[in-house]
Amino acid sequence: MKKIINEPDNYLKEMLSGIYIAHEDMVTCTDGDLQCLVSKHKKEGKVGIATGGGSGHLPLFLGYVGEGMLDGCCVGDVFQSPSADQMLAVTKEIDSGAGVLYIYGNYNGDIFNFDMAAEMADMEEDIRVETVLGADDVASAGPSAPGEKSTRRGVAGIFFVFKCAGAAADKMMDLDNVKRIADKANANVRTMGVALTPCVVPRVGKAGFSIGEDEMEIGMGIHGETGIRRGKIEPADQIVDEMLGQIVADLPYESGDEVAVLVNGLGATTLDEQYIVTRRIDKVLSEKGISVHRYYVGEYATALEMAGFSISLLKLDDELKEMLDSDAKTPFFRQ
Amino acid sequence: MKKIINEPDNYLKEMLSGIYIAHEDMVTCTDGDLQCLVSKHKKEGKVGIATGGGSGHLPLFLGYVGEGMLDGCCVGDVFQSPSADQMLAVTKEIDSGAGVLYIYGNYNGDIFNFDMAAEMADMEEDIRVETVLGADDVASAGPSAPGEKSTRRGVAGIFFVFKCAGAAADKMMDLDNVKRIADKANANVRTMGVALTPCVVPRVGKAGFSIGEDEMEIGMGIHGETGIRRGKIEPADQIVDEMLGQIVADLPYESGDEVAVLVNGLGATTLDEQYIVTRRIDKVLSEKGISVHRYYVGEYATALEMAGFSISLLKLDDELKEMLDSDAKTPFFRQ
Amino acid sequence: MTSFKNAEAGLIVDQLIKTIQEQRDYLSEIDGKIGDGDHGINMNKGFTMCEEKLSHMTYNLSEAFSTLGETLLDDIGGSMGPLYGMLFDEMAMACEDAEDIDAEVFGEMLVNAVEGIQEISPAKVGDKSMIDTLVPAKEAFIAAKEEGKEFVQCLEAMNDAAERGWQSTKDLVAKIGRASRLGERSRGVLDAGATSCYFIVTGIGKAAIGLLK
Amino acid sequence: MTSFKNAEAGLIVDQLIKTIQEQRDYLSEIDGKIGDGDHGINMNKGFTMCEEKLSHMTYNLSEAFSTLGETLLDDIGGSMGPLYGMLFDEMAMACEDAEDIDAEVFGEMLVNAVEGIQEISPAKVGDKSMIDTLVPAKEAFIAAKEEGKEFVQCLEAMNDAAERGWQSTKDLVAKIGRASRLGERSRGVLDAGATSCYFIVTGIGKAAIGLLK
Ligand SMILES: Nc1ncnc2c1ncn2[C@@H]1O[C@H](COP(=O)(O)OP(=O)(O)O)[C@@H](O)[C@H]1O
Ligand SMILES: Nc1ncnc2c1ncn2[C@@H]1O[C@H](COP(=O)(O)OP(=O)(O)O)[C@@H](O)[C@H]1O
Ligand SMILES: [Mg+2]
Ligand SMILES: [Mg+2]
Ligand SMILES: [Mg+2]
Ligand SMILES: [Mg+2]
Repeated sequence: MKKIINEPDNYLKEMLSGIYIAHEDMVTCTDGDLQCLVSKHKKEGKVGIATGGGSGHLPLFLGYVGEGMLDGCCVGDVFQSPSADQMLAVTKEIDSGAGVLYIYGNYNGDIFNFDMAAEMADMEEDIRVETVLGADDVASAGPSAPGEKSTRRGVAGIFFVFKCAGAAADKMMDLDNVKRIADKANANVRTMGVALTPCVVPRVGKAGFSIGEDEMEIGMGIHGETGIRRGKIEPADQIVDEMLGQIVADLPYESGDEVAVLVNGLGATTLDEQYIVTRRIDKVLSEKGISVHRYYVGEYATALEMAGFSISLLKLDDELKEMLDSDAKTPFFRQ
Repeated sequence: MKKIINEPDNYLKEMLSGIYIAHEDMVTCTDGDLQCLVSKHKKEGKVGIATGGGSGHLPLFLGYVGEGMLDGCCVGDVFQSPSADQMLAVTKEIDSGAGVLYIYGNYNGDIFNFDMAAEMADMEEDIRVETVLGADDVASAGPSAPGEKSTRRGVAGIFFVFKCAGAAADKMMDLDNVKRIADKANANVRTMGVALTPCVVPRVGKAGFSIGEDEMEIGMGIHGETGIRRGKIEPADQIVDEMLGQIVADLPYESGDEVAVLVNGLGATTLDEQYIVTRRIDKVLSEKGISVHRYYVGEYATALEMAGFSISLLKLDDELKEMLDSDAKTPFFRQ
Repeated sequence: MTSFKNAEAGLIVDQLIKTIQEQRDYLSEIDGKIGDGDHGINMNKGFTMCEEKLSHMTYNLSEAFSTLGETLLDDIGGSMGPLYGMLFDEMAMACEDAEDIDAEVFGEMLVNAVEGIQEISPAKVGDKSMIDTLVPAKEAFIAAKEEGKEFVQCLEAMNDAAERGWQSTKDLVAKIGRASRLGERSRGVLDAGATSCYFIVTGIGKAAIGLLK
Repeated sequence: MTSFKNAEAGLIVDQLIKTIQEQRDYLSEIDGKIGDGDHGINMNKGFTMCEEKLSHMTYNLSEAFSTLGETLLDDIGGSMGPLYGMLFDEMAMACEDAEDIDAEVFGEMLVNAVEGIQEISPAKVGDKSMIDTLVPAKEAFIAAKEEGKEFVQCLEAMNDAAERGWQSTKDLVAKIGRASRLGERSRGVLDAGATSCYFIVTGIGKAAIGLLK
């Protein structure tokens, strides 16, 4: 394990301390628990938006707490859900009477804990909580039947859900409408990733799997979950074509559609490469008659120091476009 | 070489194309040459600020072209200076009568080419050009004697020089004053880095050196230049103490000083680790009686996919503080 | 004996904590094969936090289970926090009013534990999870009790079933949790949660038998 | 013969381009030992761009040198662009008015080339750079000429000195360029720029000798 760390047991606390030091104008913790992060800018009467999940994905999730996006976030140890109690503490802190929306990725542990938190918020605190589960990873499972719960994992595309719901709440919409917009963004976002190297969870100390020196794995999840295909590494354009082909076919995104694109680095992949990828995406989409309203390129949801990237597409209508384009100011994202 | 690229020969052009696509609202190229990037927001009568150097350091340098920072930038192939002609083209494009300031790192090839460009700008185009050479890397050489040219390399600390000079130009100061402020920032910034892994230049295709699985190299440059000490990897706090000790002693930064701190990831090092480092820096500086006005944490000047980080300190006075705090809006940096 | 005193049975949890601490590396090793290698770390963290809390208390069995369940639920997170948290919480509640714990009370503790877990997790027997240990263990206990076996024998039946259930996970393909991403590749190794559940169930069982003898 | 025709000597540059293309991998390999491994790639890129430009032209030696110099200066960047750009630019200017190139003209070409480079680079003989090849080569040529040697002999002296200068870099510690960061560790291998400069100087020398014979 080649990392700039101290005792792995102190990793989470030390990392969080650094965040509060560097961004003390924007975020603070609640309940005396570093893992419970809330925005310093509380807007009375606004719907609160909370997220949470395991650490190891910065700037996801902590980095999006601030004006125009999220109000609170609860993180667990690396790749490990925080507890229901912690999520409840955040929920209580960010509620100002208009209720709270949970937006988080579709993972077992998170669901167990946040469902419990939502129940306690409702029963013990009289706070109405609604939930939207990010499940954008096309590679993780087939599409769900109508009315069925999705079994897909939530990955980088959740950024778009945060952004749109955050804007809606910031415009003082009520909980039903904020949820409606989050649901709409969620229903229109699709992602696929590719990984070139594994990553090491500090408390484990070694990689849980390996990828050959000349190999890549298309569809790998942001905790190293198995993808859909492992093979020899290919030229960037070919990789993009395969990933984008599956993404576009899934919703499907069609000629005449307008989209936002997120090119997301997983950790060790350079911005240079991400722009090389962006160039190809632009070409492919324009050939398909899909126009791009906005590009986001950079690290938005990482998997520790994994090399690789993901592509997310969000299909836009006028409402989503307005939400996406509105201002936001968080430790990691300014627009 | 494990990278998401196509033909290494097309690396630069493809990467640049992606940048223009993703940030078409902010930047464009001049002279029909993708390597000559200029801001779309030209402010009449403002001193122009240009930088340049080899690629492979994103967001340095391209990413800082925009409002309140730089006006133009010229990049060469990875780790390779662009040509004098290209720098001249950028110079002509960004000059609006008030002259142009070059701010770039203290490297042979860049100096050769940009000095020539400055000469041509003066002789052929009647544009006054002044130059400030970033030379903040404490590990690269001893301090220069008064009046002597520094032989230190320029690394991440140049971000502070860009920021302060950019703000000065944006406030419509004249070339002498913009240069004075750039010089002042430059004189008050010090950096040191540490690397854990090498990086691969695409056109070379393999790492030029290796670092053992349990080793680090303190003081390595952002092109892999040899550092001051190679040894077993140590706990984060110990690494920070060594680096910060040398930085603080060099200027020196003293009790009662106010500074800005830049914690810069070199490419593959997670934000988590950078925050762990931030936490320690904060502790050490506060013990020394040095107060921190602002932290910047993230990737500001990378060395492709190298793992490691650098620490930069900028000593502030009221003027520099005003410059540092003013707004900026570029593809990679918003404040 | 046909029952043991709730007041004297807090040591069951003491022994459980020691067992998990001893098995930490083994549990992580098993999780490392088809999961992410942290199961022992997660379990050890929760149980050790509970140990610390108990060190400031005097406690009977229901209080100890309650402390353990709350610690796992409130402080650990992950999937295991809620699942095992629920298990111990339910076991605590099912015996909190009992001065003596007999086969009847113990049976109820097991039934409620399984129900509690199934309330939050959709995992079924055969999905390759802790459920593959827990459910057969509960059923074996209840069946033995209904056949009129003695408490000790019921516990022995439970322990045997737990072991068989645990071992059965080796040949299963994971349908739940991280390992389910591996599909066919998850076959051939034991499940980490089923393993910890084996240590927990049989740990309780053996300690209870000790108290009954 | 004591001179060759400028008009007929464009092929010197043709041969130079081929030599650099052939030596590409060798130059990168040498640069890889104490530099960043791209010297052959950089040189090949510049010379091949020049080849492409020349393919649309007819050219004498001064025009060919001028095209090569401009290409390196304008399009290549790096340290080598300006340094070799200056070298060829100065050589071009020193012979552009000469119909015949004799030892006098050629000597001036060398002198101006060295001066041009020294205007932009502080490198001295012994610093482990292209200068260690170029300066002794120039001096040997001038010395031979002043001793009254024939043009061909002067060129042979130049070539010999270039080779000795090149080889001398092996035992030097780099004081300039990337390799200077290595200090003592830069000793023991040849310098990449000195190597390309050897191929360039002797390439010109041999081709000129060919024209004179
Ligand atoms: N939905 C579930 N229901 C029951 N058990 C589960 C479920 N999800 C996971 N498990 C159990 O959890 C175990 C892994 O636990 P652990 O490693 O602590 O958590 P994680 O998978 O988050 O790293 C698996 O071996 C499995 O037995
Ligand atoms: N200031 C200088 N003066 C003369 N030659 C130099 C100077 N700096 C570098 N060189 C030469 O450049 C060579 C390396 O060239 P190259 O690899 O193309 O450029 P870079 O060092 O930028 O990768 C060195 O071997 C050395 O001979
Ligand atoms: Mg885990
Ligand atoms: Mg180079
Ligand atoms: Mg696990
Ligand atoms: Mg080189």
